[in-house]
Amino acid sequence: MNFFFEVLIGGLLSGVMYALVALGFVLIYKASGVFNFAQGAMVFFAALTCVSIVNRFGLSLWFAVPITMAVMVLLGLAIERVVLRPLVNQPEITLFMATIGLAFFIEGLAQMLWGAQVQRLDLGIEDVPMESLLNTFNIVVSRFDVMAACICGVLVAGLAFFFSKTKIGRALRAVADDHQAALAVGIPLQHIWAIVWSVAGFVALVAGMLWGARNGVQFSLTFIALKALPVLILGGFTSVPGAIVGGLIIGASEKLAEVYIGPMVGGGIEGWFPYVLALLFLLVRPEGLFGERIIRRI
Amino acid sequence: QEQYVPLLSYRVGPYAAGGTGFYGGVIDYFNLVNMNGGINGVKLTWEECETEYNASRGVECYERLKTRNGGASLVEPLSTGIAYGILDRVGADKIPMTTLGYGRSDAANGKVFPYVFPLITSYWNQAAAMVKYLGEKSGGMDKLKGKKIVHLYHDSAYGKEPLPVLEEQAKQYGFELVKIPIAPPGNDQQSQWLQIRQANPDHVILWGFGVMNAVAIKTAQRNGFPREKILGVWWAGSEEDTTPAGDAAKGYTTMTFNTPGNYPVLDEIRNKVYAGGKGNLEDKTRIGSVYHMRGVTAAILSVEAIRNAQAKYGKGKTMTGEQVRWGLENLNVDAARQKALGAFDMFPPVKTSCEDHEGSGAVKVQQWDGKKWVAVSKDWVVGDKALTRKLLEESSAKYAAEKNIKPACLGAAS
Amino acid sequence: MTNQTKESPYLSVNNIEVIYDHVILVLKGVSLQVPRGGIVALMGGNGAGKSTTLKAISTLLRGERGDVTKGSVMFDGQRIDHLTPNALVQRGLSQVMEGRHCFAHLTIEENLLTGAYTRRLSRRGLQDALDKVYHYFPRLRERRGSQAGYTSGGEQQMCAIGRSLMAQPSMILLDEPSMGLAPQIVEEIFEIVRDLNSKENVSFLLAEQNTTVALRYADFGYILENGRVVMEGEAAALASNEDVKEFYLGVSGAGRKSFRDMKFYRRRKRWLA
Amino acid sequence: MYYREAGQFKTSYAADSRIFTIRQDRTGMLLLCLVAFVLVPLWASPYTFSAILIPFLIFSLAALGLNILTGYAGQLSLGSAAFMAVGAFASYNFVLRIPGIPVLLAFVLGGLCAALVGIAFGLPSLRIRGFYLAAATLATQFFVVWCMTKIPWLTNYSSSGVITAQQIVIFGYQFITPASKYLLTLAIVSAMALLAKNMVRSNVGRSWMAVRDMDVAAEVIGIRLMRTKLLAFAVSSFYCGVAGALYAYAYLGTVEPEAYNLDLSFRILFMIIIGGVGSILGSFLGAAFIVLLPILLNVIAHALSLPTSVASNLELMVFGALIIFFLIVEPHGLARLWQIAKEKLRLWPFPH
Amino acid sequence: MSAVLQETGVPPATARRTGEVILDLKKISLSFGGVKALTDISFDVREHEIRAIIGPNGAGKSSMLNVINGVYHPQQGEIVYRGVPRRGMNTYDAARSGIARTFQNIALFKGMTVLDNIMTGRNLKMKSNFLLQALYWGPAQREEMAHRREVEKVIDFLEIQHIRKTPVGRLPYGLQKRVELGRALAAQPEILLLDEPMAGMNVEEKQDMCRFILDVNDQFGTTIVLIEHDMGVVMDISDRVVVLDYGRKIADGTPDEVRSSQDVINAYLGVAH
Ligand SMILES: Nc1ncnc2c1ncn2[C@@H]1O[C@H](COP(=O)(O)OP(=O)(O)OP(=O)(O)O)[C@@H](O)[C@H]1O
Ligand SMILES: Nc1ncnc2c1ncn2[C@@H]1O[C@H](COP(=O)(O)OP(=O)(O)OP(=O)(O)O)[C@@H](O)[C@H]1O
Ligand SMILES: [Mg+2]
Ligand SMILES: [Mg+2]
Repeated sequence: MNFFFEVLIGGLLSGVMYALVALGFVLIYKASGVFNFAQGAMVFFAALTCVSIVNRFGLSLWFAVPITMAVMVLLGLAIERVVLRPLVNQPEITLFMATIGLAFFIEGLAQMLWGAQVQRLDLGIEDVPMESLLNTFNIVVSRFDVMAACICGVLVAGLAFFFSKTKIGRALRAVADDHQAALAVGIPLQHIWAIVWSVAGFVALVAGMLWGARNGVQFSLTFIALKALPVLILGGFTSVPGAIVGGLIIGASEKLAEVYIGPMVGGGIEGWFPYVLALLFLLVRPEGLFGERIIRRI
Repeated sequence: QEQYVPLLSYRVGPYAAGGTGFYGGVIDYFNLVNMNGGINGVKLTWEECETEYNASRGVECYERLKTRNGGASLVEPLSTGIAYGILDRVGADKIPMTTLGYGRSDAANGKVFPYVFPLITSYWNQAAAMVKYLGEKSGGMDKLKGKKIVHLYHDSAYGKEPLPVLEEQAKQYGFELVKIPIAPPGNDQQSQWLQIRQANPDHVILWGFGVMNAVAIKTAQRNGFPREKILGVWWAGSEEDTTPAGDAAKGYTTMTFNTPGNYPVLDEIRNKVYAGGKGNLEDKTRIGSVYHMRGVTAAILSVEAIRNAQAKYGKGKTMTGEQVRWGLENLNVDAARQKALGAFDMFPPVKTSCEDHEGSGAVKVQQWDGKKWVAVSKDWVVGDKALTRKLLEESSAKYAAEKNIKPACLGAAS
Repeated sequence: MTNQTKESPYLSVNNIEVIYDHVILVLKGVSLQVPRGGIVALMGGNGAGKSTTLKAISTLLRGERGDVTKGSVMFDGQRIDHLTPNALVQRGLSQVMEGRHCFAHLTIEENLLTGAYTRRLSRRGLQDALDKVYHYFPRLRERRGSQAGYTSGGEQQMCAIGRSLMAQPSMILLDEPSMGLAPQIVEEIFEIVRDLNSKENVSFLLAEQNTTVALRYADFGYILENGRVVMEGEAAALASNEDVKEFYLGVSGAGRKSFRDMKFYRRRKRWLA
Repeated sequence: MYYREAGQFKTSYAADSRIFTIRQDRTGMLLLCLVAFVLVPLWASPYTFSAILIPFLIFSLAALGLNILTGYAGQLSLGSAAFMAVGAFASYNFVLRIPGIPVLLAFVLGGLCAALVGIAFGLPSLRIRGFYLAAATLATQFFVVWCMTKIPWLTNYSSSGVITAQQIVIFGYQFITPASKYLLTLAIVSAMALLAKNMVRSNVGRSWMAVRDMDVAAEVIGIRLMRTKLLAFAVSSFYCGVAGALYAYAYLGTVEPEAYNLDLSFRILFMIIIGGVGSILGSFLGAAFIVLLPILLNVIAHALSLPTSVASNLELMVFGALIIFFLIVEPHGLARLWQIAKEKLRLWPFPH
Repeated sequence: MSAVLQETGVPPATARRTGEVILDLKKISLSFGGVKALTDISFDVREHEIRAIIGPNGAGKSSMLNVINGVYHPQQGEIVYRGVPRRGMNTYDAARSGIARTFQNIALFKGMTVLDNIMTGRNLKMKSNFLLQALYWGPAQREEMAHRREVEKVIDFLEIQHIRKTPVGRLPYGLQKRVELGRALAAQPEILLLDEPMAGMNVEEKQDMCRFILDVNDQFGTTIVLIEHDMGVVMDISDRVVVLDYGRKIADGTPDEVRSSQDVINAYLGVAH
């Protein structure tokens, strides 16, 4: 039983980490109806930039983070100007493809600027079991994970507030529905996109720092997007709370499945299990748990 | 006179860190040889092609580069996928391929794979050596009885490769083998390490690659699993694997086929190549790092093979692929030669033959002290070679049957 | 009207040419003017280029891979062809697009609220603006909580018009406002147009197929065929033109003909001939 | 001679329904076939065959398969590599376990196995749409590759999970040289491309497109969604399966399941989007773009003798930037660009 | 109220040949969540007649058509089609048994050419399987050609020969409507449901459209159910009219009867005609 809880808690905390990455996707999907393939690359870029500023110029993290944030904002502005603006009102798949091109570009840029080395990022939070829990319940829960979960919670709350309480939130949903009409009613698509990509850059930075501290800042940060996808489809592409709930469900069930079902079938099922789970969910609710219902009407 | 070597390198993508280090080492050593007057006056030339560690692009690079500059003398793709992709081609093109510490273990049988050279050691020998080391550490092979060893592996062809050896040895020595796969890329291993904590094994063999290694080390720490009990493979034993894990990696041990440390040849590279502005690494501190040293080792063995071939086919001449193949098959880099090269004990002595394209099978164990790798033992570890020999005979025979190959030694080039 | 045209027109389109997709030439030199406080109707058959003209003015063409390759558009004395649609809305030029284009996932009320995006309004002000629209379209108030995607065609049309009113524009480009609306509502919409025009001095450029109604409410009209203006004039003059009568009003010499009695062989319009 | 249809009258519907209605196009196609089947084998170097042409053809076939599913039937999929894997491993097992089976038959059977898997994984498409479906098809990708590594029978108990494709022998002729493998691949690919073209211009194709463009309306017309979508999945997977088999047999020779990883799926998706979604020609253009451009960039970078570490990253950036550039110039892909060029040519020298 | 109607002096449509009841709708009720789209509606459609459905926006007209061809399933009521009673249709069966339709918001297949769009209309009549089609040979090709011939007849009939090979997305609205009609006609239906086929057309185009509808009705004896907001059209060409308001039926009868019903005037027409 103890073990079960251990796995469950570990899974939930991992799920929060996935949700963090999924959030970046949600933002951009909400704002433009586009699945942003470059999100993983942005996570990598942000983390690498931050850590390289620390390592190369010997600045402290307190300086590096704002500088990186500024870089991410610049990146967001540039993406809006160069990529999105000329592609207003194009089919989703075109924009999707553009983000693929963007992913290549950002990956190349990051490594050209900062090199391909694997680097270490120390946030000063120790990644060790919490003593109190270990001693009293013999359950292992990492201090780092708890910390990460808190940060993630704050972020989600903030974003949820941002989207539900500001008029930008409503405008975003409008844009995602119909670019052309959004333009016609005077929604400044360009500003909105610049803002959203910058916020997505910020989320990428947070995700990059936390994941980077965990796994080292290296190219494979771009792959954590793969962990975020099932979270995304489960929670719904358009929902901030969906990302977190989806994350928790995926995280917990994936770990439980690996531990309890895995051994029966040869293990290593974590790669596909979340996807199959999400798929099953989708069969019941094709728009994810909290996604906007897809309107099909004639 | 020039001797041309195509370099199927990768400097972008997930494995870029390893690629830049390894091919940096190769190029650094080639430059050094050229600065010292080449191989009996024959200068080395090379051309690089970015493979991105992708089999299809690797094949294209191979095909593109193989006929350049009068023809390639040997290739080293440093990627199992690419190695498989060009396995048949190198035979047809008569260009020898070296695969240091990866690729098909059974390719050590030169009768079936005349053009493939898994020099120094292969996965099977590594696995056998790991068991040997763990046995010795426990105070004798008989002490392994009743012990529990977890094989925590990258869930792919790579991670499954050592299973026959491990299973065989588990039977032989009576230890329990627990197999836990990790779905690639292995970004998150919480559940596996909880399982390990639950099983409470005596040892964990970490058969990982890429990001999986650092994550494993960190997750072990976070679950309170002592890192001294973890033994990594050599693809889990570079600075790139330990640095990100920070303090969590202190005391972590892995296999390697280089003895960590400094060597005259590395100094020479620093003093001649880098001082002359021809160094290939952007970051000079990486000289002598694990991947760099592996690159230098691969380059030394290649150069020695060419030198060897020249001794037979004419000093100061450009060697053909066939001739280099002979050079590789009759390589003998013993301690004396290593000393002469300024690389004494940097890698185990290598002596190849038609039956044994591996030439050694010896490995070392190294430990991360928080800043650098240090050798745990003075001696090279060699596992149960009889067992691996048996396995490789079986496996290569099966391949030969599938491919309609009549096993035979090729002998000298005409 | 005539004295209004003397002063510089509020909106003027000067000889514009539009190409879609780099190859399809659609507008071949269209010029038109809308005086301040005027209601101008743009008429013409299917594919004449009415919607294209309106989109060229509101710079929404870019999103459809169309390009204005010649000519200029002036609004309130300034060139606007390089502005963004959002800047135009801020200057008071707003467009109701053909085919509704409501935000399907937003409720009717949210749709209306997005219409006020460019305005800085207090909660009260917003409510007043909403009430004004609901006053014009009571049906919308009833359906305010429904997602626009699930409302009927006519309701969506009202929503689209209401949405653009929320921006409190000084000039509205209306593309086929009557399409899909019940006759009663059509009449109401044009009353609203007249109302806004007279009370708030809003200018209108309407592309309209329902020529009968359009000419009744407009001051001035242009007839577009094949990407060219083929006829223009005071609304009254157009309404009494024989050709216009036959082809756009459906009345010929003998008065209105029943749709049932339309003959296969009848006179077809040949403006260009 | 101008490129023009003036003076070419069609006197029957059959003539009007031809693949190439304009005479110049037909001549062009004929010439292209002539070049591909006769001149290329005479002139090309082994490098061109085995490193460029063969993979180009194989990728074109896979892209064609995906294009049928995504471009014509509108079901976005990220699992094409998985279907390729099924095709390859199934063909391998057929050849291995049924002695004397003709290789071509094994390819077809391999394709059919892929089609079955495709149908199974296509079932969710009845309810799930768009990016949700795309993300869900990743399940296929991971699950199939996982199966390949987990079921030793599939790899004939090879310890590493690697299979070595058998020799291709047809009527006693051994396809060993790159040129012969090229011709075989070319023949298969052209035949299948022709079949695909026929499908998309007849009723099946129209049903696919109808479902893609507006499924509700398609239903009202009497098109059965389930059947149509599953057929698209089946046909598409069949194409991918055959491509996968060729990838193993005519190209790499020895493959591990990892060769059919997500990366490959993505590359095939890139091909159809760059080339043109919903265009047979686009599949070929896209494959050429994705296969050739990196090679070209690589060659250029090295010709400029840039420092290698910079060159590789620069290549990646230029590649990404070019993708974006092409999308901005023409969102409907290279095929559409080609079409516009032809339209302009038809009007030439008049601008409109 | 409408100027057009005031000018008319056209006699009402004379009673024409109509046959048995082919479609009988009994007490149909349909609601979406809280919205009652249809309440307890019954009416019938006779063979060969032109049956119009009118009513204010959001009255439930389109929903009615959706019920008839199985897009919506009514919560209550029964549909008797050709004597077979059923709870509701499904789209496939409806299409099979000869019900074709057009949509209010054009539902053409945007990426396909006009020809292909119309060809899809013949989908149900195609017999050869996909393998034969892939070979495009023998029976498959012959079948394809035979259907092509039928489709060309439709194209000729609708006079859209010149745009045969144009992708429908590029066509102006009015022509798209015509193509949509063509797609429905290609299926050679017994009942044709038309949802506002004349929205967004000018008089001349409406006249064309009326002629097409009447010709289909005359020549092929196709039964037509028509939704339209243009009263001139409805009154001229329909045999019987149903009037819906807020999901309820408020009148049913010949155009004349409906025109003079006070309920209808209040709810829809606004003014007596
Ligand atoms: N996105 C587009 N791409 C290509 N051609 C287009 C596009 N949009 C419109 N066209 C073409 O431009 C011409 C004019 O179209 P437009 O929509 O302006 O006509 P309209 O006068 O508004 O007609 P309607 O009354 O049917 O709305 C048409 O022939 C149409 O085919
Ligand atoms: N799928 C649906 N979900 C929710 N509500 C719906 C749906 N379909 C129709 N409705 C509602 O049912 C009512 C009737 O709609 P319907 O489209 O039938 O109206 P209509 O008579 O065709 O109006 P119009 O003339 O404006 O097209 C409307 O209020 C509409 O909002
Ligand atoms: Mg229009
Ligand atoms: Mg309706």
